[in-house]
Amino acid sequence: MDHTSTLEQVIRGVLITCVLVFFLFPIFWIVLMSFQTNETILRIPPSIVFEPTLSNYSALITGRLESAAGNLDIAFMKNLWNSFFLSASSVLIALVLGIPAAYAFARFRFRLGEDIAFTLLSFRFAPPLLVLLPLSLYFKQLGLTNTYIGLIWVYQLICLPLILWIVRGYFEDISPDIEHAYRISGNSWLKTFWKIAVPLAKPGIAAAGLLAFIFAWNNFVFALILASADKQPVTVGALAFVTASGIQYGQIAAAIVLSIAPTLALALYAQRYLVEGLSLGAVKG
Amino acid sequence: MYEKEKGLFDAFVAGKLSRRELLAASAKLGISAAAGGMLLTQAQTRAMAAEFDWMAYKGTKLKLLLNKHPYADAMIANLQTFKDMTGMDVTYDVFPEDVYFDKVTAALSSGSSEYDAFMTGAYMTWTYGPAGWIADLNEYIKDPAKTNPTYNWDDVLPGLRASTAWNGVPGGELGSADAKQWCIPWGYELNNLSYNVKMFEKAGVQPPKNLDELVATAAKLTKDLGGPYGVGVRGSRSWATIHPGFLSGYSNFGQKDFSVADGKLTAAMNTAESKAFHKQWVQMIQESGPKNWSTYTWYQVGTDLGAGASAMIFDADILGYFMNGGDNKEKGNIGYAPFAANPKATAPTPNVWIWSLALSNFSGQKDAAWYFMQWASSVEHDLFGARKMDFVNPVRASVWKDEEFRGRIDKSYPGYLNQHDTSAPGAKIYFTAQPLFFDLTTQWAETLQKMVAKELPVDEGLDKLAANVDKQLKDAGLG
Amino acid sequence: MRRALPYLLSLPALLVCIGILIPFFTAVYYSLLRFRLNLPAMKGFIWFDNYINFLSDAAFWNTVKISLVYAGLTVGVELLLGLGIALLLQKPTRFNNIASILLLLPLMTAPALAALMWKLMTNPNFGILSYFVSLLGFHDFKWASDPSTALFTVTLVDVWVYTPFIMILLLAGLRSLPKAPFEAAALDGVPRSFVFFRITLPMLLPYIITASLFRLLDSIQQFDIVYSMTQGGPGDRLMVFQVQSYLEFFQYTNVGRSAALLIVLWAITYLLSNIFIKQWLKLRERAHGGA
Amino acid sequence: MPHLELASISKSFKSNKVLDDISLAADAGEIVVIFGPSGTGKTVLLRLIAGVEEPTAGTISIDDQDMADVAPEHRDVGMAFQNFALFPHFDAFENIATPLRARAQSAAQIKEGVARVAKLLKIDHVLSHAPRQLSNGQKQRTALARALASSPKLLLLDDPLRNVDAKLRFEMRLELPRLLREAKSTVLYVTQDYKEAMALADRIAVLAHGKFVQVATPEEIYRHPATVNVARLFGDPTINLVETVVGEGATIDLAGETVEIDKAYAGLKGRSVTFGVRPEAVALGDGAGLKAQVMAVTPLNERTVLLLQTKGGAELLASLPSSSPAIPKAESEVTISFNPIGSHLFDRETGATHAKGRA
Repeated sequence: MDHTSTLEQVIRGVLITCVLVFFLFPIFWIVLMSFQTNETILRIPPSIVFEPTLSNYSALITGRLESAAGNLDIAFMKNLWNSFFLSASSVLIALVLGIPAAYAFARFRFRLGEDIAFTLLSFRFAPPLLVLLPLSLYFKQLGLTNTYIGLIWVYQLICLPLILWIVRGYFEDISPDIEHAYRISGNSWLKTFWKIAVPLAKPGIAAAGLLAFIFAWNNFVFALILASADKQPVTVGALAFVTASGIQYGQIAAAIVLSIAPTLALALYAQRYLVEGLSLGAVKG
Repeated sequence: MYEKEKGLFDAFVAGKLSRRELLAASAKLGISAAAGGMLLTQAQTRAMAAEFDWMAYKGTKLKLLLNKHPYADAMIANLQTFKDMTGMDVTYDVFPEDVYFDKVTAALSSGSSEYDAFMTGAYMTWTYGPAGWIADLNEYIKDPAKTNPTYNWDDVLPGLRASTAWNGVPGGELGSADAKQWCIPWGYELNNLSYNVKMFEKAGVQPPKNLDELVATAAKLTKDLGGPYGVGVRGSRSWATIHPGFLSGYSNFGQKDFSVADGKLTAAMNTAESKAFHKQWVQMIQESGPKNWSTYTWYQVGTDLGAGASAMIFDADILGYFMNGGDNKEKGNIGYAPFAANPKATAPTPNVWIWSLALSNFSGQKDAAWYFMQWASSVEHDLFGARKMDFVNPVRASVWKDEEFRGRIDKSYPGYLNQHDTSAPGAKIYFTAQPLFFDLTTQWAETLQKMVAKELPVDEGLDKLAANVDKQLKDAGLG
Repeated sequence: MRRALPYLLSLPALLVCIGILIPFFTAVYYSLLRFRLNLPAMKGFIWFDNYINFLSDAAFWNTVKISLVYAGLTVGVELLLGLGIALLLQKPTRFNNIASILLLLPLMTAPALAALMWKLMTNPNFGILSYFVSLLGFHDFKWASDPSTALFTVTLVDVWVYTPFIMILLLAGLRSLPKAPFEAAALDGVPRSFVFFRITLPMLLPYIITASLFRLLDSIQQFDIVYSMTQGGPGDRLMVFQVQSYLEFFQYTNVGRSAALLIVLWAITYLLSNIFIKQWLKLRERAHGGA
Repeated sequence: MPHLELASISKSFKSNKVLDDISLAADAGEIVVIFGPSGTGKTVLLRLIAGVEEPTAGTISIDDQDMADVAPEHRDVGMAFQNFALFPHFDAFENIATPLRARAQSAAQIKEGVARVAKLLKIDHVLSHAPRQLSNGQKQRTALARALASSPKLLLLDDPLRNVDAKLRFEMRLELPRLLREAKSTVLYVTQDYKEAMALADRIAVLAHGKFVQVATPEEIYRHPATVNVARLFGDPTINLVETVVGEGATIDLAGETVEIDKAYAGLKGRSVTFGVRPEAVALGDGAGLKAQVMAVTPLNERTVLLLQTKGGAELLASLPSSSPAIPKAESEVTISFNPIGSHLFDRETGATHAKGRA
C-alpha cells in the first residue's frame, strides 16, 4: 500500500518509538545496571553516569564473588547450562510428541479427537504446586527424583500444550490438497508428513518452539521442588544474589542479561523461519 | 609442640582460662599472636577428639540442605575440619533464601530422605515438629554416648535454648520442662535500632530511647534531612513484618499475641495498650516510614539504610551490621543502639530470629548427622565463624566473651556490642507457639497494611482481626 | 490402520501428560480432607466441607473477584496492545523483523526476576521510574505499595512481560493471512476501517483466541509477579488464587484448603477455556467446513 | 474390461449425502468429463478415486482391482487440483519432478521427464521459479505438468481451467484435447463449463444432486438431453423453455397461439410439459406461420443472436450463423418455425425428456 500519507507515517513512527521505549527501556536499564556496582545502582537520584565495571560478569563467569563479606561460590554457569539443557531437551521432546498429535487434530476428524485435544490443553492449567508434591513421591518410586529425565518429563506440562495448539492452527491453515497432491504423486503418508506438512508449518513450529523454550526457561518451581541444587536452572540461580547481607542488583542484572542471551540468539535464529513463513501466501489460498 | 604450650591451649579450649589469661600466658611463653591462632585451631581438633570417638561414622556420607547465608558460608569455609576429624563426607545443597523454605517444605512433606540435616528458623519448627518431620534433639544432647563431653550445651544463651524448645502443645510455654528440643540455635538476630551516625549528627538528634522519642525523632529526621526518611521497618504482607521491630516494641509494653487459659488460645491484640501501640506505630510509618512500606522486606529495609535512603531502622541488629560493610555507600557510618519502646520498661525485650539446625526424621543416619550438628554448633566452630567470618550473632555465651571477637566487632561496628549486651538478657521469642503462627501473623500484617493505607481505623481493625483470629483458632480446635 | 492413525499420532503426547498428572487426582483427594500438616491429629475426610466453607468466606470471594479482574484486565490490555503492535509491525521489513524480536526481550526475562527489577525501578529512592514520575510532578506515587495503584503497577509489569507473547502470535497470524481479499479491497477502494473490522479482524480471530486463551490460563493463575511485588497486598488488594493457595500450602501447610482452592481455580479455568475453545471450534468449522 | 469402474458409490459428510449411489465405467484412454454445477460433488468424486477420501459405500476398481485398501500413492493416478496445490517450498521443476522421484527414477530420467512435459506445456523457461513467482497460467500448467509427468494410467483433472483468465482458458481449451490424447491416459475431467466439456469429452457424465443424470457422448447430450436441466446446462445461448400443455395433434400453446411441433409428440395430448427449443433450431422465414417481431440483434462472433417476441408476448432467442445472408434487422417481422432436431418436450413434474414416440 503505497498511498500511505506522510501524516500516517509520522504517527506510525511515533507509535513504534513509544512501544520500543516502553518495552526496551527496562531492558536497557538492566543492561546498564549489569555494568555497575551496587553502590552506583543505589544512588539517589538514579543517574546514567557511572564508571562501568565488568566485575558482575567476571564474578558470574568465574564463579567467585569477592566481597567484603568473604568469598561466595556461585554456581551460575552451571545453572545456565541446566536451563539450556532442560529447556532445549524439553522443547525437542515436546516437538517430537506434539507435532504428530497437532497434525492428527488438524487433519483428522476422529472420535474423541476434540476431547483428547482439550484434555491435553487442560494440563496447562493443572495447578503445578499441588501436582508437584505428590509427584515427588511417585518420582521417588520410579527412581526419577533428581534426574534430568524426570524434570524434562514434567517440563512437558509447559511445552507440550503450547506446541500442540499453536502448531495445530498452522496445520489447519495449510490446504490439505497440497498434501493430497504429494501423496497422489506416489509418496507415502509418512513422507508426505515429513516433506510437506512439517516444512510448510515451519513458521508455526518455530514460533511455538521458541515460545515453549522461553516458558520452559522462565520456569523455576519444577526444578526447585523436584531436584537438588546441582540441577537448578538460572531462574533459581539468579535468586542466589538476593542474600541476607543485601540484594546484589548488579549481579542479578548481569544474570538476567546472560540468561536472556541464549534465548535471544535462538529467537534471532528462529526469525529466519518466521520470515520464511511469510512468503507462503500461496499455501493459505 | 612443647607440652607446656599444649597444656596451656588445651586449658583454654576446655574453658578453664579466659582469653585474656591465655594471651597473657602465651605472651610469657613467647608465642606470637599469629602462631597462637594456629595452635588454637589444632587445639580445637584435639580437644574435641578427647574422650569421644569422632571417627565412629567414618565413611558415612551426609547431605545438608542450606540457605544461602553468611552462616552457611562460614560453615562451608570450616567444613574440611569436620571431614578430617570424622572421616565423613559431607555434601550440601544451597538454595537462595527467597525459595529456601519452599524447598524445605517440599523435601520434608514428601518424606524425602535426601537431606540429613537442614537449616531452619525456630518458628518453622512449630510446623515441622508437630508434622513429625524433625527429631527431638534432647535424645541426642543428653546422651553422653552420642554427644561429646565438651559440647557444653548450657553455654548456648538460655533464651535461645528455650526459644527453640516447645512441648508441641498449642500455647505451650517455650522451653518448658516437657519441651522437645526441635533444633539447635546456630546464629541469631535480635531487633534494635541501627542508625546512620552522620545523619543523626546532621539533624542534631540522639538515638531515641522509647517509642515516643522514636516517632518524634523519625519525624524530625524526615523533615530536616530533606531526602532520606526517618525510620525503616518492614511492611510486606507476611509474618516477617510482625516479628522484628514491631513485636519487639509490642512486647516491651507487656502485650501478648494470645492469652492462654485452660489450653485454649484467645486473641490478645485488641487490648487498649495494644491499640495505643498500634496507633503510634502506624503514625510513625505514615509520617516517616518508607513510601513503599507495604512492599518492604528485610532486603529493602537494609538496602535503604546501606544506601543512605533512610536514617535508621528498627530491625535485626545484624541487618545493620551487614549494611556497615560490603559495598554499601554508608559503610562505616552505621551506629547501633538498644531500644526499649516502653518508657517504663527497664530493658529492651527484643524478639529474636534464630537460624538453627534441625535433624530430619527421614534421615537414615541420624546419629552421624548429629555428629555434624554438634560440630557445627560447637564452641570451636562458633568461635571460628565469629572471629573470621560473619557468623554473627553467635549463640554461645563463651564466644561473646571472646576478646578477639569482641575486639573485631568493637573496632568496626561501634556500639554493636553494647546494644547486644544490653538487650541479650531479654532476647527471646515473644510469640506464642502454636500451629497457626504463619496464618495469623500474615493476617496481622495485612491488617497493619490496611491501617497504614488509612483503609481501616486502628481500633476497628484490631477488633476485627481479633474476632477473625478467634474464629480460626476455634475452627482449628485451638480456641 | 487408517482409522487408527490419528490415535497413534496423538497417543504418545497424551500418555506423557497423563503420566505426570496422576498426582492431580491425589490433589483432588486432598481437597476433600481436613488436612493440615502441622495438626496431624485433626486429619480426616470431610467430603466437601472445604468447598462449602468457601461460600461464606469473604476472603475467598475477594480472591475470586481479584483473580478475575486481574485476568480480565491484563489479558484485555495485552490483547489490545499486542494487536496494535502487530499491526504496526505487519510489513515484513528488516526493521520490523528486528523490532519484533527485540520486543520479545521482556518475555525472555523470567517473571520472578522481572518483578525484582521492577520493584527496584519503582523504588521511591533509587527507582528510575519513580524518578521520572517525580519529574512529572507526582512525588507521592507509591506504585505497588498503595492500594489504589497496586493493581495498576502489577498490571503494568504483567503487560510489560506478556504483551510480546500476544504480539508475536498475532504478528505471525497477520502475516500468514491470504493476500487476495486485501488486494481486492484495496482495488475496490474499500475504507481501511471497514477492511480492518470486516476482513482483518475476523480472519485473525482464531489467532486472537489462541493467544488470549493461553494468556488467560496463565494470567488467572498469576503467581510470580504478584508474589514478588506485593505478596498479595497491600491488605488483600491483590490476593489472587495462586498466591493464596501458595501461602496456604507452603506457609500455613493447610494442604486441604490449599488443594480445594486450586481445584476451584482449576474449575474456573476449565470453564473459561471451554468457552474459548467452543468459539475457536466454531470459527474453525466456519473457516474449513465450507470447502 | 473397463479401465476404471465405479460401482454404487455413495459419500456422506455427517448427514449430508454428497454422492448418492453412482456408477460409471470408463475405458482405457477414454476422456470422461464430469460435468455439473458447483457443489454437486464432482471434486469429492475425484478425491474418492484418488484415494484421499473413502467412499461411504460402493467400490472403486481400477483395472478390475478393488481400490478399497489401496493407498493413494499406489493407485498410479495423476491429479491436477482446481487450486493447483503446488508445493510452495519446491520450485516448478521439483513440483513436476515429484511423481518421478516417487517412482525412484534416476536423475537423468527425472530431468528428461520434466523437460518433456514442461516443453509440452510451454513452461520450460520457468522451471527454476518458486510457485509464488509464477503467473496463474504458469501455475496451472505446472500443476498439469505434475499430473502428467509420470504418464499415469488414470488422470484426474479437477476443473484445471477454473482459476485462470479467459484468454488462457480459451487457448487451453484448444490445446488440452491434443495433450490428453498424447498422454494416452484414461481421463476424468471435472468442469462446470459446458463448452470445455463438449470440447474435451469422449463422454460426458452430468452430475446433479449427487447422481448422474446422463452419461453420454457430447453430441448425444446436446441432441437428446435426458432432462430439462441437462438441456439448460448445455448450449449458449441457453435453450428456450416455455411451460405449456400439449394440444391436439402435436401442437402446443405458445402465449395464446397454437404452434405445431414435432409430429413424434402427437401421443402426449393434454400433458403439462415444458417445451424446449434450441435457439439454433428456431428457423426464420417470411411465409405464413407463427409471426414474431425482432426485438434485438446481437452479433456474437460466428453467430448472431436475435431476441424475438411473438404477438402473444412469448420471448424466444434465435441463433443464426453470422455468415447467414438473411439476418433480419431489428424491428422487422419474421415467421418462425421449430426444427424438430432441436425441439424437446420435458415432463413438467419430473423434468425428464418425453421420448419421441411414433405418432
